[in-house]
Amino acid sequence: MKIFNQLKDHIGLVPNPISDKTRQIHARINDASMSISVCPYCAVGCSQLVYTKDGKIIDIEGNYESPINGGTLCPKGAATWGLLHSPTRITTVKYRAPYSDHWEERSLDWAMERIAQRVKQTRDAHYEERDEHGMTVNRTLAIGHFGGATLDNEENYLIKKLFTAGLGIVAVENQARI
Amino acid sequence: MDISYKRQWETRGSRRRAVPAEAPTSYYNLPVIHKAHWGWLVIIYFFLGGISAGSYVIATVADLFGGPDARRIRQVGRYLALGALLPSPVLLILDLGRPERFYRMLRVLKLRSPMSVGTWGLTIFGGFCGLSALIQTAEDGLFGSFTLPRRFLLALPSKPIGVLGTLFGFLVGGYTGVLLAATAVPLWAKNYLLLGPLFLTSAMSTASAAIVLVLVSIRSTSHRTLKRLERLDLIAIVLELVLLLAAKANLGPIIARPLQVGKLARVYRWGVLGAGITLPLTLLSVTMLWRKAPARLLGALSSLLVLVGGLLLRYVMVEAGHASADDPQATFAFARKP
Amino acid sequence: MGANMAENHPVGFRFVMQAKERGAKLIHIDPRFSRTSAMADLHVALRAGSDLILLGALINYVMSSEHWNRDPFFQEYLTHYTNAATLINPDFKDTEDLAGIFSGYDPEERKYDPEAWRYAGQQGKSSANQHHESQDAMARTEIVGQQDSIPEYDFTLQDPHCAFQIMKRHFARYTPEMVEQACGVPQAVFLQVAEAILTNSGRDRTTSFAYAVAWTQHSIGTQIISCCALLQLLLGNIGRPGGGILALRGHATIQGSTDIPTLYNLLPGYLPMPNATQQHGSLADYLEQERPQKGAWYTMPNYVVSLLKAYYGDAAIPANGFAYDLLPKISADYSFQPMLLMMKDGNLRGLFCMGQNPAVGGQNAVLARQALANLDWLVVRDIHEIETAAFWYDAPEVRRGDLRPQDIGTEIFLMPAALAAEKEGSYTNTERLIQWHDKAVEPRGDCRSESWFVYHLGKRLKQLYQGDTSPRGRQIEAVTWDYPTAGATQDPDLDMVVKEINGYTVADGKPIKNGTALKDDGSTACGCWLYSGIMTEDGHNRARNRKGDERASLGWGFSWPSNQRIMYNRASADPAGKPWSERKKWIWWDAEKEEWTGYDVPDFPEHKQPNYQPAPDAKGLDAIAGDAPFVNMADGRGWLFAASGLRDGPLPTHYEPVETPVSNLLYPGQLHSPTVKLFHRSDNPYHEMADPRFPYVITTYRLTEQYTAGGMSRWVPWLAELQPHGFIEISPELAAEHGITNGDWVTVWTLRGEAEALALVTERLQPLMIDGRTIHQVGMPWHFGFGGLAQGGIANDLSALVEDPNSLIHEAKAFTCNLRKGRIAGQSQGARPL
Amino acid sequence: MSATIPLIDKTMVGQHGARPGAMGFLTDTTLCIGCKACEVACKQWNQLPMDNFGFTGHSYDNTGDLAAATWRHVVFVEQISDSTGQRATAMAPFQSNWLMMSDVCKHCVNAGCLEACPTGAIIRTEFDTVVIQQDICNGCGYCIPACPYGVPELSATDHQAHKCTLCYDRLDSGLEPACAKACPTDSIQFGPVTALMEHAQTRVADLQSRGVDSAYIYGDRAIGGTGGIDGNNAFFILTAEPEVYNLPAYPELPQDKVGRAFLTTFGAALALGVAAVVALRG
Repeated sequence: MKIFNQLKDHIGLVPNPISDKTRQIHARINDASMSISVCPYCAVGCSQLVYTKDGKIIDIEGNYESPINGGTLCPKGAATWGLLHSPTRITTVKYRAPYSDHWEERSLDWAMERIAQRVKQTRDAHYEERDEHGMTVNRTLAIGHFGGATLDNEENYLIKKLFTAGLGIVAVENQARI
Repeated sequence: MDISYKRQWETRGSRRRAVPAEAPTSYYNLPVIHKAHWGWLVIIYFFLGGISAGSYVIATVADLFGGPDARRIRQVGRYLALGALLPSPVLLILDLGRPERFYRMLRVLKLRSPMSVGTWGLTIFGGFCGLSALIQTAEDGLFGSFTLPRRFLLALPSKPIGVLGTLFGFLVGGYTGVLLAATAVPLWAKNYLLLGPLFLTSAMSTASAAIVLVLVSIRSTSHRTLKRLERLDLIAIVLELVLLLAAKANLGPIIARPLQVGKLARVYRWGVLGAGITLPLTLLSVTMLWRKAPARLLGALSSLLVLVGGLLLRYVMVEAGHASADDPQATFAFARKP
Repeated sequence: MGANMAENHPVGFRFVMQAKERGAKLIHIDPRFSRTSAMADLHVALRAGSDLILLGALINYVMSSEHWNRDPFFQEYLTHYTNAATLINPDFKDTEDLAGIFSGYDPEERKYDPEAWRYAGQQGKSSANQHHESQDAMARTEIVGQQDSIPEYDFTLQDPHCAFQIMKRHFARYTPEMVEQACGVPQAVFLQVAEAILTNSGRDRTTSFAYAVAWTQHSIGTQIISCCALLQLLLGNIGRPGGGILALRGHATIQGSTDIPTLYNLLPGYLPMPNATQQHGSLADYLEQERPQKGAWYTMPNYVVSLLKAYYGDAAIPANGFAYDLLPKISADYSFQPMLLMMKDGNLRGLFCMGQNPAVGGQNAVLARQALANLDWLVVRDIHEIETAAFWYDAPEVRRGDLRPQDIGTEIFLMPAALAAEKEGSYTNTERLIQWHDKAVEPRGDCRSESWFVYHLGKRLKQLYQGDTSPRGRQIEAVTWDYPTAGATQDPDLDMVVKEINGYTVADGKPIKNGTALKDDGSTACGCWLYSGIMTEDGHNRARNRKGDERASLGWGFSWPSNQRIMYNRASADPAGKPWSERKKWIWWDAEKEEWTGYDVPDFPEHKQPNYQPAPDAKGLDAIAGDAPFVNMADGRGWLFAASGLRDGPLPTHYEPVETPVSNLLYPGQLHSPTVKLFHRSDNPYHEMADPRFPYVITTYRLTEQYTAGGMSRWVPWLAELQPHGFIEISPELAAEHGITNGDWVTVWTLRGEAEALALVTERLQPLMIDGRTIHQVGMPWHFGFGGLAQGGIANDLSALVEDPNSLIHEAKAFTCNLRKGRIAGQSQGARPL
Repeated sequence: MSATIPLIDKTMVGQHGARPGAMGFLTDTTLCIGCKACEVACKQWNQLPMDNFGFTGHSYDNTGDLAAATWRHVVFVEQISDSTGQRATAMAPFQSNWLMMSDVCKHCVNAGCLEACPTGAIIRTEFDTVVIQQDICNGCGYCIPACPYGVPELSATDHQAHKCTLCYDRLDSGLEPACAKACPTDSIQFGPVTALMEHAQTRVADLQSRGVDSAYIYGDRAIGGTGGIDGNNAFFILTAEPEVYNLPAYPELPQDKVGRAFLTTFGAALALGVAAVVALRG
């Protein structure tokens, strides 16, 4: 009988022989852990669910519970996984010496130290304690900052705090202007 | 009804794909359906499979009804059936996207899928071809005179085997046409009743032409035997011509476009209709009517032409199908009842 | 208007679609027929840069319509909630009187003295002793108004000096005929729009405007928006559900970047940066100058002192003015565009560029790249090798051979950045809603968050300056920078940062409840008073809240201020505190409990009676009457007439873009805004009006499939393939004039630069009849550059440095250009393989 | 129904042959804003690579076609001006003059690809959807021309046939398909086919009452799911002729021809057999 049934499945007009692999199919996020994120693109602020397994993000989709997006996403939001896993994403520090015609790989530590040194040099060389009217200004105009408007609020806070309050850099600007 | 919602059913074409002037509607003239990926592998298979199937049928008929004169026909037919069939599975497997998974074809038998039916038919027919060829070799004494295999093979009922094999031969010769017809490709599907017969007829004509060519080249048969084959060839070609003309007429002006303009149309007109049908038809008529004609030479020439025509026919039918699948207007015409 | 919501905010647009299903009407007023237009009931194509004329005409239409004058709702809203009845200084002269400029104009300095625009009987405070350079930081007192006494009113609105009458005269010349002539909108279409807006406003219905950078990116951008605000005040559409003006902001936390600003002229919470050209020498002077006596801003000293405490910790003590001196002072415009010039001219030597791509996104991008090439050092933090990092070997001018890498001395550090989901933090979206995103995984390789970078850079710098007692050493020494770190990457603990932003009591370090708990005696520290309340007293971060509902969703995230969702929502009730209508109920006065209640957090003192009238000498919020919803303003009213706070006039006035094909039809003698900030330099030339060399109006825009200057989209395969190449949209009419067919290469140029693009010939653009002439408009997305998968000519190579005098935003939505078929000669960049 | 779309048989409108438990898509083009979220969400969930890279000039459609790695495709048709060349100002409510439609596999009630498949790789699932089992498919390519809508395609990378699975793995785990979930304006709706069909009919009636006379359902037995296909489990609300969106108006199930085609072939075989006997008789 079993053989007959199997034959019936495999021979005839519209057979439906289902493979073992198909039988076992399930969504890959079933046993993944989930964290809540916000879409990094526009300012609508869509809530995203980030599914991870073994320390890797396996899927990002909209959050049904959000009163903003109710599970939906736009193409950019839907491509967030692709953004995180972009094939051309840089993951190491690249350094270009003055007048050089090529990039060099450098360690993160080296770059951090070098940047700190350059900041100190430039700041020391161009620091104004008082302006021409004698008013205390405690600033340097020789260093600037352009920020993207996808930096977190906390990051912006730290940038403003260190650069302006700590280093006296006033030319701190953001994409929010343009 | 508010007039402002009325639309003009037209789309401005882009520079790269000009929309034909007569097109009422199109989406940038992009194809509606996807064409098959079949190329020369499949075209040659269609050709060889046809010869194999036709040869087997001819060999069997010759065996059953041909009398002693047709011994040679049977012999060449059986060998040719096997010979032409042998490359076929190779061609088909190479055509697969995943050749190593070819055996999956035999996982199911689906009566409404011509490819499934054809694969099974081809497999079984392959067995018959092999068996009949083996019997032939035994008859030809290739296994020695008194060996066990020879005796075994000669003991087999070769005529019933031939009859059964012929049934599968017809299937293999004709299913290819049905295979094309059971698609959404307008040029094929529109002629779904005619493609099977056409391919089968062409199988017969090319097979008889091939046998003639072999017989002529090995110079071992009588003029009368050849005449019989040429007669068959003639009948098949005439039938082919009728089927082709009927098929073309059935397509209508839009779907038939690939056969009317462009390179394919030229191949169709001069290659298939001209060199493959009209010319051999003339040559064969000449040999039939004019007794002094160099019959062997003309026979060989016309056979060669029939073979070329048969190959071109398959080429044109496959390629014209692709062109028709790429033509949205053909699909719209096919999928829009008057 | 001024926005392409369906394309740039698709998910936000779903609410528009839901409203449409319930019968709402959608009108899209835009030069291009976009995906938003396709969903609209009405698409009105107008000339880019003429928005204010149309808005002004709407105001004129509304004010002269019978319906508006008859319906008591409008009169009630107007007299109670706006300053329509306020009498203005009788010496004030309007553009009507002075041929296109207001009184108080100084042609030498190209600026106004707003003293001339005051309310009758009021004195400005700061203007008297202003330095002339001070145009770059607006005093808080100017923005909300500084009033020493209760203004004079004429509630009959008949006095010729009342704001209403001035306004009526001002907009009288904004007529449907003018709209047809100057905007290219047929009168019949305009009247359809006007009637639709008017009939959809009132007690029971509200009309809402959505705008984006297509309004801001004009030399009169601020005034376009004020004009809309004016219209909405007239129609009673502010502070009510379904009303308002929705600023559709373009980046995940662009709102947050102005609240907790990385902007040169602001401190967190919209506190002005100390300015050396103002009397800001000491904390006391600064507060004296900046603090309004009336309205919500009266408590400003609490915010400033708490901020200084948060910044400088123990170094901030009463004796030293809470280390006020350590805060640097500005004295000029250091905004984005002047910064480019400072770089180019060698005054700015080192630049941090974190997640911005000025080589593509900067105006006059040719100049922007020259500026980058002139730096000593440049730190780029991004996720891809964006154009700003790669300009030295890959820019068009380098590819052409005009410039060689060995001539560029910039030392470049390209630092890999971490993204949301690889780091935690919060974003503030376009509706001021702060939402937290979790860290799901560790960042790859050397990718790090900005907080990691800034924190560890700060640590290293503190180390380098150790023992340095000069002011610059003390400055870095004093900054509190002791956040605990955690995890494999040693990221600073952001909960501590959030606590600092929220504010805490110095004594025990506990988070404060909300902004009202802040003190000016140094007992509290607060990084951004506006965000106070984001953390509950027991340390819960409310940005993590995830409980939505059908209405205001107060349990989802946290919205400043104090989790209010609609600002000035007192206006959703009538002067007596009752909802205007059941349908538009939002906040109302509960007479039994004697408090304001409703679906939202009231933006009003909780227990203030609707009929409360302040004493003349009342301060702060006590000076706000019970029927005055606009609590931030000194008089609590919505300003139809901006007596101060704007640099280009108290009433919106149309001026042509800096580059325009036509003259100013409204004020023939005054083509441009009299106060527009121009940068006349050889590397930033402008086109004359109707310059025959540059006959076409060009507007730049964004696409759904790409994102800003492309750093987050052009490298992402799934997005790059959807819009794989830079293009320019041209009407078939203009294409025919140049023999351009769809898909051809087109070169566009201005005096600043040239860019090539593929032609997308489409009827979605159309030539307009302006002042009897045919004016062609073209549109070019500004996403594309020379890097990434999807490449194309840089639209900003064409644009110019120009500043709106108020916001210092450039003018990329309307300028002029020319174009031809074909490619730029010598451009080695081949057609991309398909 | 509409005066604009001539239907063969109006009694068939809304008729559908879906089996009990059938799940499907309703793609309501009148709500589509052409954002292409469906395309990307699909690629994201199914981890499909970029393909067809290039600028087409076909409005904003740089995708072109459904393909092995593109299972949703948004069609863009510009019909901005009226017959006199005047650009539109007042327009129908909802999508008009710039038509956008997210095309997808129709998951036919009787599917050409499924019936053509000689390996049994293509199956009908318990949700009445049509899925290609990738562990079985050997890339014969016969399903490709067998689809009257041009949906499946052989992949250039793994050489197997691919198409929309209606997120079979997600359905199996009780999740909504990725495209329908992502769609910001609910142009793509997912649910039981009978409920969706009812909703579609209500929606079409609503649209027509608002003046969108040309709205109709594509994918029932009257249009789109014709010729033995017996309806599509993924159907559409359109406002222009099917051809405008590159859809066949009255497609047919190719396999319905197989029996008759074999019959004539059998006839020809008989005739040729007789001819052979006649010709070769000794």
